[in-house]
Amino acid sequence: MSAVFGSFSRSREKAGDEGSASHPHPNPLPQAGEGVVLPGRAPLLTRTGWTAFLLALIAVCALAPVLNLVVPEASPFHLSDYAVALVGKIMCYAICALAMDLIWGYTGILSLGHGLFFALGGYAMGMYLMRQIGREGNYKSDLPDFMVFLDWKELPWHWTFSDSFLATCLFIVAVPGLVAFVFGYFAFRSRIKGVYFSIITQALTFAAMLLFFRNETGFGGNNGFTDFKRIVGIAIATPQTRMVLFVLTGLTLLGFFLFARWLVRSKFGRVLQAIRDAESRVMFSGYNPIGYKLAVWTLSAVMCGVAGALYVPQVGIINPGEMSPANSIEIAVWAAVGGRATLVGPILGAFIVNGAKSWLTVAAPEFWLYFLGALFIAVTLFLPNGVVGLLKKWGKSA
Amino acid sequence: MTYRFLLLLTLFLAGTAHALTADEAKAIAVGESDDRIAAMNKAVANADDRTAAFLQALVDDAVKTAAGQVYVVRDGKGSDPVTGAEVPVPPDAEDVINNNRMRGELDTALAALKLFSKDAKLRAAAVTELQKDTDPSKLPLVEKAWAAETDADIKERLGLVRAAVLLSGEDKGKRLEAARLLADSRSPATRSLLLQRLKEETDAEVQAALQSSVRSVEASLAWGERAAAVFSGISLGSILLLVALGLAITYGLMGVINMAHGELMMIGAYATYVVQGLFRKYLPGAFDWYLVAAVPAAFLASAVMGAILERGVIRFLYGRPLETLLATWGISLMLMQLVRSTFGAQNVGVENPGWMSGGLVLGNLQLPWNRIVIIAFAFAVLAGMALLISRTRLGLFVRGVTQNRPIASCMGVNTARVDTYAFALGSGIAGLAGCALSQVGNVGPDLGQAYIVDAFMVVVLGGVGQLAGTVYAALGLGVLNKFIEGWAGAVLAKIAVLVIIVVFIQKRPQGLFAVKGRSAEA
Amino acid sequence: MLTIHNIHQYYGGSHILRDVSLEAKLGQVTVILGRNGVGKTTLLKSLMGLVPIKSGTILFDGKPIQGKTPYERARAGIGFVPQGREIFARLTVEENLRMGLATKPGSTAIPAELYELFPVLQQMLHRRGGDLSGGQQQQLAIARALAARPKLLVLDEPTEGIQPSIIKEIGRVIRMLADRGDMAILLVEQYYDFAQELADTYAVMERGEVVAQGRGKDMEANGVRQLVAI
Amino acid sequence: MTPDLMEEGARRASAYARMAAKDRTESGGRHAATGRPVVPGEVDVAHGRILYLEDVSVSFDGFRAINKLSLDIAPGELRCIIGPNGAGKTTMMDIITGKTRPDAGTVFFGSTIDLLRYKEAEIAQMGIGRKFQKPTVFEQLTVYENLELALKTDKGVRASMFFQPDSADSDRLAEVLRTIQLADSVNRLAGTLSHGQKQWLEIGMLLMQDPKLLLLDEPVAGMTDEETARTAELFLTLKGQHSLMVVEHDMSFIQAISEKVTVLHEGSVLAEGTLEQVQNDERVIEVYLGR
Amino acid sequence: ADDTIKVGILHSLSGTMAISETVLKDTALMAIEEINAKGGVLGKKLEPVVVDPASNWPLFAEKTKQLLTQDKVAVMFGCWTSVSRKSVLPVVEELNGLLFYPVQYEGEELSKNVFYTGAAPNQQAIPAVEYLMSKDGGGAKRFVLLGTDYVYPRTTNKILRAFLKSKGVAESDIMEEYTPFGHADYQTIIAKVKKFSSEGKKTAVISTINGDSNVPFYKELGNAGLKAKDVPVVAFSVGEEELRGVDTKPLVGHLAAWNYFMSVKNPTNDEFTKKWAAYAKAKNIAGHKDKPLTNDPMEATYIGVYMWKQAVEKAKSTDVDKVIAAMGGQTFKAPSGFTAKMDEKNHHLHKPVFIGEVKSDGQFNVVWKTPGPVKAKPWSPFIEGNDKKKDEPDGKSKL
Ligand SMILES: Nc1ncnc2c1ncn2[C@@H]1O[C@H](COP(=O)(O)OP(=O)(O)OP(=O)(O)O)[C@@H](O)[C@H]1O
Ligand SMILES: Nc1ncnc2c1ncn2[C@@H]1O[C@H](COP(=O)(O)OP(=O)(O)OP(=O)(O)O)[C@@H](O)[C@H]1O
Ligand SMILES: NC(N)=O
Ligand SMILES: [Mg+2]
Ligand SMILES: [Mg+2]
Repeated sequence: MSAVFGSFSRSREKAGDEGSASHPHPNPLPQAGEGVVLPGRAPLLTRTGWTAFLLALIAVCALAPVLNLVVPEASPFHLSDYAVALVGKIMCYAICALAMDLIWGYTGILSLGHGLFFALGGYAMGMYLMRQIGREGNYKSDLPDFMVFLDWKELPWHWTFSDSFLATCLFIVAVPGLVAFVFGYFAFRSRIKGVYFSIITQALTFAAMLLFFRNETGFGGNNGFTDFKRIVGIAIATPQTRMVLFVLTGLTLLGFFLFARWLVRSKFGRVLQAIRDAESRVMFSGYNPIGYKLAVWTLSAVMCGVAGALYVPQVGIINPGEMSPANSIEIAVWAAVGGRATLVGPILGAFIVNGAKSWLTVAAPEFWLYFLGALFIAVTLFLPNGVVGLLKKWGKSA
Repeated sequence: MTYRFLLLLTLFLAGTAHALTADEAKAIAVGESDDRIAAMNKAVANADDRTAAFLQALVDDAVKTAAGQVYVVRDGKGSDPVTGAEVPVPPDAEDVINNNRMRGELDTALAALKLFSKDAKLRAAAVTELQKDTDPSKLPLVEKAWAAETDADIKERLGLVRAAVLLSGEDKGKRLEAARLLADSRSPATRSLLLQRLKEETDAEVQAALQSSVRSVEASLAWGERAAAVFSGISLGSILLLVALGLAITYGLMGVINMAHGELMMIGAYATYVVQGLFRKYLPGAFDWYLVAAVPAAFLASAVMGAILERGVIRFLYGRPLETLLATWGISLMLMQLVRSTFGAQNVGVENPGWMSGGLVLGNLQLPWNRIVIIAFAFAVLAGMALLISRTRLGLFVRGVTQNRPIASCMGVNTARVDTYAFALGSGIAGLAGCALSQVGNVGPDLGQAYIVDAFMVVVLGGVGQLAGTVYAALGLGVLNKFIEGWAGAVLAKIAVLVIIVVFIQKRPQGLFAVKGRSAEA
Repeated sequence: MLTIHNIHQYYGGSHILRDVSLEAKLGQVTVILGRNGVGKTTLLKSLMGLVPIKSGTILFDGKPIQGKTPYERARAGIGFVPQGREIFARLTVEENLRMGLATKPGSTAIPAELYELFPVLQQMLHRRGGDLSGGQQQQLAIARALAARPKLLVLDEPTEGIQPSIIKEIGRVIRMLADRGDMAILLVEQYYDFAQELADTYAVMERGEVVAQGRGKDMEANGVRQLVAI
Repeated sequence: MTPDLMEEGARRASAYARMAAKDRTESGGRHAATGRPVVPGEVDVAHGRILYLEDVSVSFDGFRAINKLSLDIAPGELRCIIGPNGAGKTTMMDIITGKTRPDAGTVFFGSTIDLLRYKEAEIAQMGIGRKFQKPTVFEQLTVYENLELALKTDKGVRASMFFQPDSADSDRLAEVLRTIQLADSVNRLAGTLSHGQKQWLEIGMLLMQDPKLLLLDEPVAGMTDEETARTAELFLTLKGQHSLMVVEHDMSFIQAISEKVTVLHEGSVLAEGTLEQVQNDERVIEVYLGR
Repeated sequence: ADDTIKVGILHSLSGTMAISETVLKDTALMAIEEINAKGGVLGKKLEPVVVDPASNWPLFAEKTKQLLTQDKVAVMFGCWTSVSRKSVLPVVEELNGLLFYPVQYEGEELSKNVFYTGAAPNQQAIPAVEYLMSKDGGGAKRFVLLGTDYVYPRTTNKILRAFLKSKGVAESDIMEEYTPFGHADYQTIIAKVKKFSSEGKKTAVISTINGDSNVPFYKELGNAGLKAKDVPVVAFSVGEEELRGVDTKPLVGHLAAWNYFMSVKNPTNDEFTKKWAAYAKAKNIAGHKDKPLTNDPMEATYIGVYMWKQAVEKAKSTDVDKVIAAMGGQTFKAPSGFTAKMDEKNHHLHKPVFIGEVKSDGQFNVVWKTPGPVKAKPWSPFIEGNDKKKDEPDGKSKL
């Protein structure tokens, strides 16, 4: 037998010889790419996409204000204040879900700490709103009430610029952004990945929650901030102010959506997805993933911060509960329900989950958790690509 | 107090006794505390066995009154405290209520009565009781008992009590002797006593003796405190370990981001509760041993639930770990609500069996039995699990299947079954953790939520899939947490630990026990 | 031993295997050749039950197995060396071999002859599979499949990434196993000379179809080399 | 001082001496005198070497995978590396591309760039491309997107946000697509390609990167003889403008492309020369080719 | 429909607070059922609208808005934690709703739209500490203020500190410790308490530990051998329901201060506990059907529902302003055995204070009580500047 194999490798080498000699490659190497159809650039939105976008824009900027403020309450077309508040709140959540989609859906980094950024934005806004109360609090003092009854004599240093709306706007972006940037820089530089990253984001938000719970930290302890009266000098609890906030939130959501859409269909977006699939290959292709991750991570945090800032004046309270690990997990849940890496999906997910929650806590206060739990299980089992996956499937078969 | 002891003294020195009267019993049982105490002291001065029995009944909350009559009620049967004869108790009889002060007085009185008991245990208990009080009026009593004592250990402790009393005496020699004697004490009370005396002491020689005794007492106390801190760290660590072990399988090995892990623990805890209820109802005599049955029951209950979850949901999600997060989150919500609707939203009570109550006393160190048992239990579970995973075929298959499911099945492994077993095992261990937790904390629908974050932290910090890492992480976090808590308080300690985790992962991005090399990427 | 009848297989919408029929006999080496992406691996995966087939039958030892799970097929006596090695990266070499023994009772020892065939495995018995070099992993994958002494050995490009001297060794082993007469061998191979050397029968696939079949001896004559090259 | 420490000290001292000596021989102490400005990121091949490894060692848990390996490659050269399984070929590539840090030794790209000081991405940016032994492509991206990502451009964050392929880029993409025969699969997800197709795609990505030095780990594994030949052809056309280091076990392929072959064994060079020389080397036959 | 009056019930039925709040929902439902059985209010049946704010504070605000604007409830009974109340407050005030809040709290708040039927600090904390300092209470000289780190304990302890100071207790005789929410490991804290108590005079612990942490705290306390005789613990958030989860034998003698105990003996309470037991059985309320327990917030809820009914009948309308005006001075024979009275001005109840010692069956022995109901001081005199505060909410309508 060995004789057979003894000749074997030689015969192969010979074959190689012959291969290149007797068959001068039947498929000569093409010299140029003529005849190859390259895919064109995908548009920012498809035609139906633009239509839907415009409809949403009209709904937010024209329809909702008119139905709420102009149409009389008795009319069946009247949009109740309650509905405005609810949708406004959910739109804030939707921004978070969108932010989560960028970092999780596209980049594959599951953050269990986005609640922190949301809360930081919220607190920045909350501090401003507290200062806007002025002397109308319980104690008629310049200081926020909670400081008075905890015996604080003056504002702590970190409240310095809280009375300026401009500074507040800056903080809303800068504080979550900076925290995310610093945290992300070290984490990504140390090549912390996957669940290790998820867990430290969770630890971060958990630690922040405990910190904010402490009265000494100077953020009102577990009660947080409530009882806001004014924003930029205008009374906050009027339908008009609420509608303005609603429209602002809607525009922010739509704006962020367009921006995210532009981002993910750029090469930047594809690098993100490549990082998600094979980070080391990305490095060997000459990209430094740290910059990319850091950029999208910080952006995502800023989006959450803005969402938080819009949320606080609408719901009227910010407290450390927003930093609880469960809240951050929920953001991921919205994204997953809607369908990751689709942008529309997470927004939809936020609406479905929170809408269901609002409805079920009234319709079935003792059983709603069964429904919600079952929804999550059903989505994972039957809709691996989320609700959007299902819609796409229908779209295709239709 | 002085007054009472003088009375007691006369009693013991004179050795006369006379029987309890109905009026006395009534005076002791009803009225304002001051009057009751006075009445009791009078009765004790002439105490006989009936008096002692009556006082004991008062301590045990077994006395009722109705229409000026006093009854001792034990096991539903009433008796007359004076005669001991059985008498019917009127239905409108009210409990005699003793407040803390009353109870304290009763205990001291009983202790004094017991100091001369024939039962060494009773005498020992009496000495312990007396140690708390260093009234000079006790001296003759203590001295008499000390002289009569035959048991060496009790004698020594009585000696300390005696010394404590002598310390504030007139006689310099005795004070000196007492100060020296007390150096051997390991009780914090002694330290404050010595310090107190030091403030008042004028004699230089005694002062020196006192100082050296204080140092020696403080040294042994400090040892106890340090040991207590280490113990509490290990104890917290053992709980973290138990909580994380099951997750080390379902998540660490199988890759299921099991948000329902906490609820599986909760099921184990409720199983323990149910077993406890069954024992109380059907085997009250063996109640102390209900845990022996509860451990397997908790394991099984959670394991079965785990198996159902695996068969019904998880198995469709292998290879999609992030989806398991969503599904198990849903499961967790449903399980919590399920428990709320079956057992109620409030906590349920799980008692420590008798042998797990109280603690092991070593000087000023008291190590609670329930914690000692849990530490041992955690390590037993760890050992069992480690053996199973690394030494058995099932363990091998679990590891193989979780790494490469299709190929494992091509090797002839029934992957579906192995998956179910593995998930059930992890869930069962969660159940065991729940059973253990029921002995130290709440059993309620939220039980799991309180631990889920910690469980993930431990598993991840140790390095996913690394059992040894899980152990080190759990114990490390436990000790670290308790160490920091000692000087920074519980809130800052918790924050600090979380921050340390964040920083630590920077240094070890794959956890404590990272898989290194190529296999990590494969 | 193995008879595949008219199987069809799809990935989503794309038709990958079209009406493939094939036979592998005891004591014979059946070689499947074909260019990249024609469906060779898919065929083997269908055979192992790793991907579902749409229609057709697979008879093993006379019994249909197309409805069975992969592990049942393994228990029936099929050993599989997958393309790309697919060893258990975080199990040690020894544990990888034990996984290969999953169909046997727990006490079965790892056959010593495996170490004779692949001495490097013995040297690295306690190293993690994933740390081995590519070629070492390939050797491990073959040894793992042989551990349980299957009746049908299925190999997907076993020479990929292996040094020439060991390729020869593998060739020898395959021949020897076939010649022992108690094993059928199904070999997918791109390495033409190696395939030709070993083939008792051959089949050439193209676009999911078997386009040529014959006896190994006739391969050269039937112009199989050119067939594969087009 | 323990003996261990003393040994370590001695080793370091000698390593330092060697470094210093090497500095002298490398440029003859003439850095300044030559007046060649050192352009950061620019590969200096004036000394006739594009890649230079000296005395590189690395061990894993005590196992020496690379053992005092020294090797150099000239610009435009096509070097074949062969050697038994486990000889350390892949590990060597890991070291060059920054994936593995060696325990000792020096690795230079050109004569000025100390590769050990750079990270993977930077090394790739400088112009070292790599094909892995196990084909790795971005499975969730299409074939086209895979190639576009690899395209040689500014790979910074901002640049990629605003990146638009120009016509030259498109031509290049089309050309490579045809070269790798995936022109009709542009929109397929890379994850659905067969093993061999992935190999090709990965080679295509390397071509897009247009690196100065290509490291190819078993590029023809899983290819038919015909495709092997085509690959050989391709490599031969690359040779000259590019330097290539090819690891293969397929001797016919080596034969088709090789001028100089290096045989690695147990982490260091066993033999070097033309294929013929190497093939007739007894030791090579013994450990690698077999009889 | 017009023939019913809608009543909102705003208690968490899920999430962390469900443990405490669920039973308040049932208590309110029981009271409503009783009222309906006797013909309702103003000839109309009460229609409860139950929602689940799920222990989520913003959700409390949302649900409140929904109850007030969508369901148009006449009144709401709800909230437990102060933060939930604070979250609801602006909404109730804006929409001029009516909320009955049944839990003891830190005070420092008055709203015209809220009636507080739980205790203010002077109706619970201060009397408890006074008792501890009394001879019967053990004559405590040193105090450990132990709480969960949030506003209620912090504020209460601040008030207590001021109070203790006013009684001549030195700073060095006060130790203050806080634990995070859900803290479950009290080993270190108990060791500290032990040490502190061994350093001198008679020590007592004043616990404002939040519900969840109490079981681990008491279990540790029992096992560490700290007996009530040596170091008594008086708690403000531990009632019958919290002790359900503990083996109380080692805890005998530890104290709690409330305005109601299940064990108080009087005909009203007998009836109340019997009704609750029957209701729990009839409605199959998990836990309570086998072991019915009542506690202080349940009593406060019960009082609240009935007082609102009386006020509505007095006002002959469910109009919020009219009902608010009619509430002042309402009285109700409460299960505590005393007649609770709604203060004419400050929206808090006049309630008796009881100090109870834990019994081995998880009930409390009342060892001390005030001679009669005590008026609430929502603005604690121990907080600076409060002496100038009006004992009446702002903007109360002049109806
Ligand atoms: N998971 C999948 N989804 C969709 N298409 C697939 C998938 N896996 C393989 N294919 C396609 O099926 C065809 C056959 O693939 P297969 O892997 O069987 O080829 P092969 O003959 O083994 O090729 P090679 O020699 O390269 O290994 C290829 O065109 C491949 O792109
Ligand atoms: N992380 C690691 N841990 C332990 N051993 C390792 C590690 N990485 C590589 N090795 C060992 O180092 C040696 C060299 O491996 P390497 O992959 O470089 O070999 P190779 O020459 O590429 O082999 P092949 O031709 O089979 O691909 C092998 O023996 C391998 O087992
Ligand atoms: N009001 C309370 N107990 O939070
Ligand atoms: Mg294949
Ligand atoms: Mg290799």
